[in-house]
Amino acid sequence: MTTDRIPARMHRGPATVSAAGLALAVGLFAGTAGADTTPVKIGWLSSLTGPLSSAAVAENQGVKFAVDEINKAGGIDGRKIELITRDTAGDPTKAVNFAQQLVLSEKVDFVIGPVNSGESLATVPILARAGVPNIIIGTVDELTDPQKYPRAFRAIATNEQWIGSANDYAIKTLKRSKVAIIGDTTGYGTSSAKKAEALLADAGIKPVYSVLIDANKTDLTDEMTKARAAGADVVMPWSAATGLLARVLNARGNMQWDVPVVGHPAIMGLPIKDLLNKPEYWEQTYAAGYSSTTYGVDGKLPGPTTALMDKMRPEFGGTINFTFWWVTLGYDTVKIIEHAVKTAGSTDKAAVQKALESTQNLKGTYADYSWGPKQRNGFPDSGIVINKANTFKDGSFEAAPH
Amino acid sequence: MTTSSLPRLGTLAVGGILAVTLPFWVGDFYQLHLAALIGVYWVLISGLNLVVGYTGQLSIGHVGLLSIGSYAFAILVGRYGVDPLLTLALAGGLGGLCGFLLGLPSLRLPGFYFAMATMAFALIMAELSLAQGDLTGGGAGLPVPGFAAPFDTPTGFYWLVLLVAALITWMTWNVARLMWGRGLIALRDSEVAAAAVGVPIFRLKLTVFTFSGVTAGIGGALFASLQSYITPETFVFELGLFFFVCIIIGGRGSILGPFVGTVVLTALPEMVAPLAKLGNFFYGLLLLAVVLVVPEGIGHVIKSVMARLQKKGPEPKGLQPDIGRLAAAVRRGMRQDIQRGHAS
Amino acid sequence: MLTVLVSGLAIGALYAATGLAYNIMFSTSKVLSVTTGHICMLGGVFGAYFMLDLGLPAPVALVGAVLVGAAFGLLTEVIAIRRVLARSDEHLWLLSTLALATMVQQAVGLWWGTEPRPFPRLADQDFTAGVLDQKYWLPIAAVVAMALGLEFFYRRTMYGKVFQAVSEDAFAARARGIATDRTRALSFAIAGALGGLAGFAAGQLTFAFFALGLTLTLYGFIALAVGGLGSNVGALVGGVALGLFQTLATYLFGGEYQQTIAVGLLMVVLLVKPEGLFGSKKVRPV
Amino acid sequence: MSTLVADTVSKRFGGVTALSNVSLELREGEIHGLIGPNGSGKTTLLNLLTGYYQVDEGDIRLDGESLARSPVQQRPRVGVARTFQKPRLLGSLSVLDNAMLGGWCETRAGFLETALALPRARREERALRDRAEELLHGVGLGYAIHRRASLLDHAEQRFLEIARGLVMRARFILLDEPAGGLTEGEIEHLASIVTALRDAGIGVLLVEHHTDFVFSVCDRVTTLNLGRMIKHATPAEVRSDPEVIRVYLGA
Repeated sequence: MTTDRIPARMHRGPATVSAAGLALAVGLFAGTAGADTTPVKIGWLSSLTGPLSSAAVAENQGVKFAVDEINKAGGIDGRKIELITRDTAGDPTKAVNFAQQLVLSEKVDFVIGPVNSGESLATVPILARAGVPNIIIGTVDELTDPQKYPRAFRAIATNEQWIGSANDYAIKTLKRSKVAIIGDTTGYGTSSAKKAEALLADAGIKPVYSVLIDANKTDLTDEMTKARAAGADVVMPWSAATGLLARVLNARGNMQWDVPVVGHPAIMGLPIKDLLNKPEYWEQTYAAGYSSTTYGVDGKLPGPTTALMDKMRPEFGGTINFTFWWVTLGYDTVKIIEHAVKTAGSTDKAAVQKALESTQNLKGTYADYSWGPKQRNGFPDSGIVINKANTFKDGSFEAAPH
Repeated sequence: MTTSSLPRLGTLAVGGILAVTLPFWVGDFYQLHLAALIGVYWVLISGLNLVVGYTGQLSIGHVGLLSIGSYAFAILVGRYGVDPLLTLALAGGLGGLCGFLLGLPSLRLPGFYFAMATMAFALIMAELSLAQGDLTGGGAGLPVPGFAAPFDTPTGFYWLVLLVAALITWMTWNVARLMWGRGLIALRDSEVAAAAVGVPIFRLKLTVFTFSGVTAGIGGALFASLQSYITPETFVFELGLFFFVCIIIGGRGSILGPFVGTVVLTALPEMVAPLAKLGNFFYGLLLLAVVLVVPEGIGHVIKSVMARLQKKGPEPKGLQPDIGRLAAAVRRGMRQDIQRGHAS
Repeated sequence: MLTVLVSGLAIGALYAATGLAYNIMFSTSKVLSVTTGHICMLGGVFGAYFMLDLGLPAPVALVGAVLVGAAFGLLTEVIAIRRVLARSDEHLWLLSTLALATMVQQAVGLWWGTEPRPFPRLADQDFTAGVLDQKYWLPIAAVVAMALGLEFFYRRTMYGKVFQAVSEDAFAARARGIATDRTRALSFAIAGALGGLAGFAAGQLTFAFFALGLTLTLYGFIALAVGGLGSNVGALVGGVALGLFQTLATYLFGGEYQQTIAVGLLMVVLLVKPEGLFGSKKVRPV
Repeated sequence: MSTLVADTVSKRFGGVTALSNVSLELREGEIHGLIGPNGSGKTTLLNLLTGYYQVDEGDIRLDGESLARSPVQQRPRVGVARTFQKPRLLGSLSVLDNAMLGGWCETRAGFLETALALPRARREERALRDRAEELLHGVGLGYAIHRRASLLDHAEQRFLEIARGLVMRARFILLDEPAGGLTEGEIEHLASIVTALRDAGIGVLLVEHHTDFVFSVCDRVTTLNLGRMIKHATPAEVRSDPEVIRVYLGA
């Protein structure tokens, strides 16, 4: 598992120049070939049912909205988008089947997803072999690699960015150093817990307690007791399992242990609220979130977020009771494709790769994206903000205290 | 188990030719991928069929053995650069060894106990593949290399799968039609009769279960290569249930039935989207319907319909012993018996 | 450490309750149903549904959960057992109950969702009660009540005696004019009702979670096999032993090898004492 | 001369004594009848001889060698076959397959040899098939060779079980109520079959209720009552024995 950090910002000059040159060349070529009116086919591997479907459902709303919006405005350079959605139900075997179907049968121009890292790990090599540009929305670090998967571009933050910011917050802002790490025994949980330990080690900190727990374990009082006995002054759970996260908070509350919890974004999700014994158990709970869905000191969300939210609000029936960043991410994936096709002037796969490789500071709703020839993770470090968990409002949060 | 008739051979030949030439007339590569997947599943299922369909041992946890073959292939080829074809054999050997070790304690247990033991085995394998992160990549999983030329293209890989599947099917067919098949069915239908003719019950069960471990290991290696990436989440318990359901629905004591079951159950959810959504509910419903309506499976229904069609004319009725023939046959047997000096 | 023991005891009580439900059904039918754990799961899920989604008071929800459990038990008997037992083929019931269990789990997953959902407080108690918390004591109390109730039922009531007669020799019982089919159906309904009760009582411990069924089917069976099939005392001892063993092992070695440890325990017991700790040799159908 | 012997055997189930000090000698080339009222221990004795039960006291010997502790599966290897009161056949297989199953102990081909259909496996299969077909024709089932065993009627099932025992090349064949449920004509066939077996040198034990049949074909008859032997002699002697008449034959 490589942990090399690739600088998030690239030098600007040469990339922009070459992009301009490329665009010119491609533009000339397109001009002579005549206007292409075939649809841009986008395959969307989504886990609309099964475990972790809540994120996929929200992302799906963003994706569909963006596609409709672009098609209503006349498409991309006059080409309509054809969205081909496949429900993988979170099963890697199904995801592989559908990925094969999308590239071999449907001959799509782009693939978005899959949603879960376990599925993405399986599909990314397949899509790479077929040479199809793939917008990655899984956080696991191994999903991107400019050599192995040159056409896989990540839109979401990496796991490392999440964990790194959470660690920074715990160590620098909260001034804690005795960390208890809790992971679950799923694939995601184990690798994240490992990663968290490695990153802490870089900062010179060895966790006082570290444990992997079955995601369905019914009671965590024992683990939390051990963490307290080990002298922990901050608990960092790295798991996407709602039940487990809720039990961490419940055990802490029931023990009346006054310790901050900093960890995975899922700990801020609304489903957690229902699982808590008492609402105040959500106090002192922080997680990695995004500046795009964080209220400023003026109580307002960033402009693009507000704009999208206003446009989409009728679709949600007024209230937004899920984390809104999933919607912005889904929306952005389509906008990234739009940008790539426009820049490349076609859906030619190599041209699209070039176009995305030379993308700098593409303004999005979820974040501003930059990729480079050796950089496949487009999400900027600055897009991460630590949020306060119990401030959920319209799918967004307040920043954690500094 | 009776002699194969001419039309049957004809059907087999046509089927074989269709299977071999599939890459040339199939609609697109996706369908070829599906065909390869069916073949890979069948490699495992045809071995499991001897355990479940013939011997009547209800193993619902073969996905654990599948995962062993998959990880062995991913680790040996991916990390140590062992030759893929050699690894295919090694994966089979390892699967067989694990099947043997699993069967040793559990095959002595009565039915429900055995089923639960195999289910627990599948869960334990999932747990170990997560916990042994240094070996298996833990939750992040492992990339799996493909085979070397000429098996490195979808078509080449399909032919490799076809070759392996045909070989294993032929082997299970031999086992089923010759003496071992009768012994296995005796274990399934009447242990008393089996004992009366001297069938060593436990040894047979263990041998066949070990063989199913070999096919599961080989199937696992092919499966991993087809998937190109494996994580513990690839080997969910439901997959083991799926293999099992294919056999039961296809029909116990038949090879064609489970094969049809595998083809239909793999392809159906791909073709009919609403079924995919229902997922396991659909498999459960099918299983329940089969158990309640045709417990011998769909293969059996086809067989009896065929038998009814083939039935010609009224058969002579009533026992007419031919004492001369009987005495001669018995005496001949006795003589051979003395010749071999009763060597037992 | 005390918390560890109490939580082990509580989860062990749920295993024991599942084991008891296995026993009740086994006594009249000689069937070990794969749906046993799913009965408890339904008790928890429907309890939460009645209280949170429909806003019913806790006692009504309890009755509702028990009724759902009983109905599901009866359904299992009618669909998956009755017709199958009429055939001589030995293990068809394993297939039919497995099919039913798969269907129920998937159906609940589709309807209720695959994420665990909360189960409301039943008694007014502060959450800081520690080891005295109701989430530990409710399942323990429920299983104790179940065991005592069953003991009373078998010893003191006419139906209980009928159950025992069928359990000992179904053929002879039928010859003496006992309606064995009705007795078997009743036993499945009772097992369902008690399983529903146990699932309801343990709701705060497990949350209302669709995948709980299969886990309980396995662990309840391990508890029963360790304790001895057919013995209620065995189910109780086996369940509590498994719960404590598992919690302690997790406490000492971490959760990575939880299932391996539980199954290891089962294998050791089966190798050393195949009939289980309290089982009688003739009950086990080898 | 080869013999299968039960030597003063006793068998108890719980507190009940099923057999007490019973002896029986079955010689090759004879038909030996075993009769007695229900519950007299006939089937128990047969189960002891064939290894389904283990003796509590006494011994089971074949040609002087003890078989008392050897398992059921060992009996076919030494040439002891049996049939069942309620025939135990494999309903899903053909009549031929059922008969061939009797040859299990004779085949030497292991699993891999069979799976790869190596010459020995195929040779054994052919030989066994020929032999089974001959014997099936011999017992009169030639017309039903490829029929599913589950479609056979009662008499056919009984004869198939005998054929299965013969495929085993049994030196001793123990028949548990073979005439039960047979018509007069079928019993005649049965009689001609067992006689032919005796003439071929096989020892036949007939556990039977059908006394006319027993007395007409047997060379010797043993009578049991309440787990004890009450008479052991030729059919004529047994038939006229007052004790046998009192407890079993009736006046």
